[in-house]
Amino acid sequence: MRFGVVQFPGTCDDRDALLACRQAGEAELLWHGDADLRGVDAVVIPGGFSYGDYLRVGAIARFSPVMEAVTAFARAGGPVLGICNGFQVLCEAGLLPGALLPNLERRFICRQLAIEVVDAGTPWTCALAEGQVLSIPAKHTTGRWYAPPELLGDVRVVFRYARDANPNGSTDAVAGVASAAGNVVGLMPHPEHAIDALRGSVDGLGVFASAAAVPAGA
Amino acid sequence: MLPGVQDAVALGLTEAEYALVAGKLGRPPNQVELAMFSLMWSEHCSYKHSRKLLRTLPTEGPRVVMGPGENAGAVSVGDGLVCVFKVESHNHPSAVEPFQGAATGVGGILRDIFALGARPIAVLDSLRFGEPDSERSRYLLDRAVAGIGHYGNSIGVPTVGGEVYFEDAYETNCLVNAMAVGLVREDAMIRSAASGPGNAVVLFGASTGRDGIGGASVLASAEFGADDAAKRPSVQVGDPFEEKKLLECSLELLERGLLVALQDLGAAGLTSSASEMASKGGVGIDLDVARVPLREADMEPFEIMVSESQERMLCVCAPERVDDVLAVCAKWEVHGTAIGSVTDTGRMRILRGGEVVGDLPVAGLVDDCPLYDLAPERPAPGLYPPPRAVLGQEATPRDALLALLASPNIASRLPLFEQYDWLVQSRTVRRPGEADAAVLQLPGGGGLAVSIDANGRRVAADPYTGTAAAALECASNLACAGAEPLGTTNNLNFGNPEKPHIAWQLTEAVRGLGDACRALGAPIVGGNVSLYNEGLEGPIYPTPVVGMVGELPDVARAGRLGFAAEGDAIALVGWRAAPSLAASELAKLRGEPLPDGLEEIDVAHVVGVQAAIREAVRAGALRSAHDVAEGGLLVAVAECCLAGGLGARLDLGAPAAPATPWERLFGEQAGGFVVSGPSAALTALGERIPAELIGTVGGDALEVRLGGERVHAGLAELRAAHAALAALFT
Amino acid sequence: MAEPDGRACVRARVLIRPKAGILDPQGVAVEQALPALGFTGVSDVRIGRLIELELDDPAQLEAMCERLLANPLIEDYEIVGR
Amino acid sequence: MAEPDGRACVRARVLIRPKAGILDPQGVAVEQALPALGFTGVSDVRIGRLIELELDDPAQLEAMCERLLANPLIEDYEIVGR
Ligand SMILES: Nc1ncnc2c1ncn2[C@@H]1O[C@H](COP(=O)(O)OP(=O)(O)O)[C@@H](O)[C@H]1O
Ligand SMILES: [Mg+2]
Repeated sequence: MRFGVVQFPGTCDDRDALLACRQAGEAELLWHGDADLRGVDAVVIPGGFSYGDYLRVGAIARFSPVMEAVTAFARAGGPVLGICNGFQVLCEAGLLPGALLPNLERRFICRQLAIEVVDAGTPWTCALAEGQVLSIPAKHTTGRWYAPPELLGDVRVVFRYARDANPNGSTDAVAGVASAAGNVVGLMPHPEHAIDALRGSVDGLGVFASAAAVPAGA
Repeated sequence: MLPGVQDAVALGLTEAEYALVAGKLGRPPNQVELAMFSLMWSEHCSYKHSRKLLRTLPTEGPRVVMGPGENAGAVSVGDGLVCVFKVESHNHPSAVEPFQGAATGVGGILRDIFALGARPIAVLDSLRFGEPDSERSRYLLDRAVAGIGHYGNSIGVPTVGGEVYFEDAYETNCLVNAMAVGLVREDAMIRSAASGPGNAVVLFGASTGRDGIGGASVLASAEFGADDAAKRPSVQVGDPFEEKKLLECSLELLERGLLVALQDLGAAGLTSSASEMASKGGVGIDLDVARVPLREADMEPFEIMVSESQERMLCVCAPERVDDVLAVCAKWEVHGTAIGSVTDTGRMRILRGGEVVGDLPVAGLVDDCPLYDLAPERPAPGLYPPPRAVLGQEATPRDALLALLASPNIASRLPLFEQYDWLVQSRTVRRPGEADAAVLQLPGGGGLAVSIDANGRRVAADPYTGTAAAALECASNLACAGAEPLGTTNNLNFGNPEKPHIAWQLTEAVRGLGDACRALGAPIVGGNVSLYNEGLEGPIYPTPVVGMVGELPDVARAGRLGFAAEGDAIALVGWRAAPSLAASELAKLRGEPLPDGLEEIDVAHVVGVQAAIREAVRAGALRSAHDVAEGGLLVAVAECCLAGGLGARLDLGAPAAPATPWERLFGEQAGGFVVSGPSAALTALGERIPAELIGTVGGDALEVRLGGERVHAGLAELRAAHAALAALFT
Repeated sequence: MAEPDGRACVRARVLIRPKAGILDPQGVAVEQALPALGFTGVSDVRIGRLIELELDDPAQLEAMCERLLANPLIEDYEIVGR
Repeated sequence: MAEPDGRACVRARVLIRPKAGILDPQGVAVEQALPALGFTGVSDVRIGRLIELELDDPAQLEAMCERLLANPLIEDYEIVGR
């Protein structure tokens, strides 16, 4: 299993994502200016502040050459995971439904949270159990997931904040969603920061192990 | 037209200094030269009132890789790795525009770290505001914290620790200090000394605008008063995205071996960075301001030379490497421009195209500013008005406990730290609130512990002892995490040193800092000085902020402060005598005036206690360790309860005369610790250092007996009191 | 305004605001802060973005707004001349 | 527009932009990114804020801008009717 971790100018959690992917397989960085995914089996778009998030979170990064390749890869069924800023980029790119709005508290929050697995049918959750509660940190200013009411019914929710844990006012406590086909998943909390008991939690490992458990090309 | 002596005075030079400048040039300086001299000879750049004192500090030790003099200090952490760290202030810019002031403070200290080739791995902040019942203080707090978070979070460096105090003495002059820590392989470090005549000087990063023109001399050397509107600089706006690219670009330039020297642009911009590079290398530099990319087209050469636009770096490389350097810049979408070259003239020559607009001797500019002796004089007591009483004489110990936990200087810092990303880069083993020091994982399985501290009220009461106490407290924090100090950085935030009583505070503080660091074996490898911190009501509390870095061999055994297991024994260790209420947090809540002098600390004893605690933590013998600080024993125990989510039952016997119950419960003194664990382990600790078994972990309340006194408070009550700062951020 | 090479160059202004029905916590916060400063009778505060730029081909602007400057799911935009 | 109680109620718009000479990191980043995204011929991008509100007493607006809506150290504001 070979993961590719996308690096934009302003990406911050790229090395962290590499570390996490390497718990489950091999991993390498993919440069934003390269339209070539170098044959990786799965793509992770990590957290950070691509292009400073200056225009609107994820808005600029989604036009980069690598995103053209990611889009084609996703349309062909390849597993793509967007974490935090990566989630925002995938929403902007139209690969995931909805958009991320500023937290209701209008502040950056960095907090260890409980999130519940709602859909174990995606390549990023298939090694987890529905109803399982994970302890995973979240850190963001713009994490309030929103979709217009008329779209909401069709959205595949993958993760929800556990009761009282919604840090940002996200609609229906949604923490992560998938594309209709399920292969593209985005979430605000950071599973790559929950991979070592020394640093607080190992509950994020299952996300990367899930992708590794899917046979390549499936 | 040539500027005259009155222009020099307006720029902050004295008439005598102006005459010296003219002497060095052999003619009166022109505008560019005067602007450059006035900045380089400002307090901020020349340390003219503090340099002599700083020379008394201990700076050497077996682990020191780089002492003061470079952009940051460095100590070896084993395996060929070096930890680079420094603290710096951005007080005056933060008082003007707290969000941008604090943000650019973080940006500035981070550049000092990667200027040495180190990847920044942590930020800590040290903040001082007026009491939070002042609307302005709340505004400054809210915006400064947001600014620190904005910069640190966006650039991907975790903010893992810090401290904040609220005192009236900071009402009109807040303090915003930031410390940064970096990591680099020793053989990959780079210095700032320019060398090799003919080599190219390349400026890269943001374009140059009229930011902070005159800032270094006018801002840093003028007392901050009601007429600040007239002195208003053009505010520097931080751009963490640009700095993130600059950081990655700088590190890649080094990794590829393209650079001879690297230097950040901080205060005094191109003037100080270029001339200091030249001075360190014993060379000259020619710079062409016409090649500097400008944000505003019509800038004068002198403006370009003194601009403090953020997010810029200067490097020296071989002429045949310029294209490679610019290619790396292009990859990171950073603007790079060759703007000059290294010469063997020993002079800084400023050109605009073909025209020489300034020509000055590097040595005169950088090294020859006159240094001044201080005229210290111990002030009469009563320099600072007593704090406002908020706790009446009728208060019970229980009232006092809850009031102390809710006191802004003690209440939980979570509402601040939640706004900081403390986990990016995957090294954070002890996050804020989990242990007394933050702990970061090193590649070999060891760890780095970092702490920053200073209680200005104690320093105001006794600059020597208060400053020594700050250094000792940093080391105590490290000990609780299981770490041994390796090196120290400091930021001396003081008032106007030309006033004898401020000179005395500064002199005494530096003496206390030096003595404590010598005893700790934690040499001072860098720091910063921020003087003239005075508001309308007088000087700030003298505030020497101390930052310390330590190491622990096994990060898996890093200590925690929270009680961990029902039934564990609790011991109070370290103290040989009863603690005192003098200058304590309780005394402050009671509105008591500051005492004139504090009881002397037996530093050697405290250092021995720290060693015993450290070894016990490293051996895994303790389940928690926490140093007793503001609020004394009872507050320390309550903090252990809250951090661990467990109650405690204490039986403190009867207060030993002459100590009163109040001193026993809330007195403060350096070198005291609350530890928990199996009682055998605590008894064993007691064979080395004073230790007193005082109770047991368990239940959902803190229950205390002390002679006839009883204190009972449920965890929920304690937690509610401790959450007092949350209300400041709504 | 004409550029040296003769191309027209237009300064344009785009106003971007949160779509109706989307909660704007910043607007709410401003609205709540006003009374304490003595400003009463203010309601329905909405905070958006102002983008000003110069461009060679004003015909591009609409597409830029649709594709980049605004996210149609959550934002409305308005192009204002100058 | 008239409120039910008969008071006039005005919708106003405030444009807030970084002062001339002050760094506008957002504008710079967007401008630099545009060509790579296929948007050419764009320059001098400045990004500010748009505040829209309803208020009883439009005479208050100026003071509101000075004290709360804009940061006079780094921003200019412009009140636009509608
Ligand atoms: N209080 C202090 N203690 C020890 N060293 C200090 C202190 N203040 C300044 N220094 C040292 O003096 C040198 C110049 O500091 P500074 O001008 O702040 O550097 P920079 O411009 O790189 O920020 C640095 O090496 C710094 O570490
Ligand atoms: Mg420096």
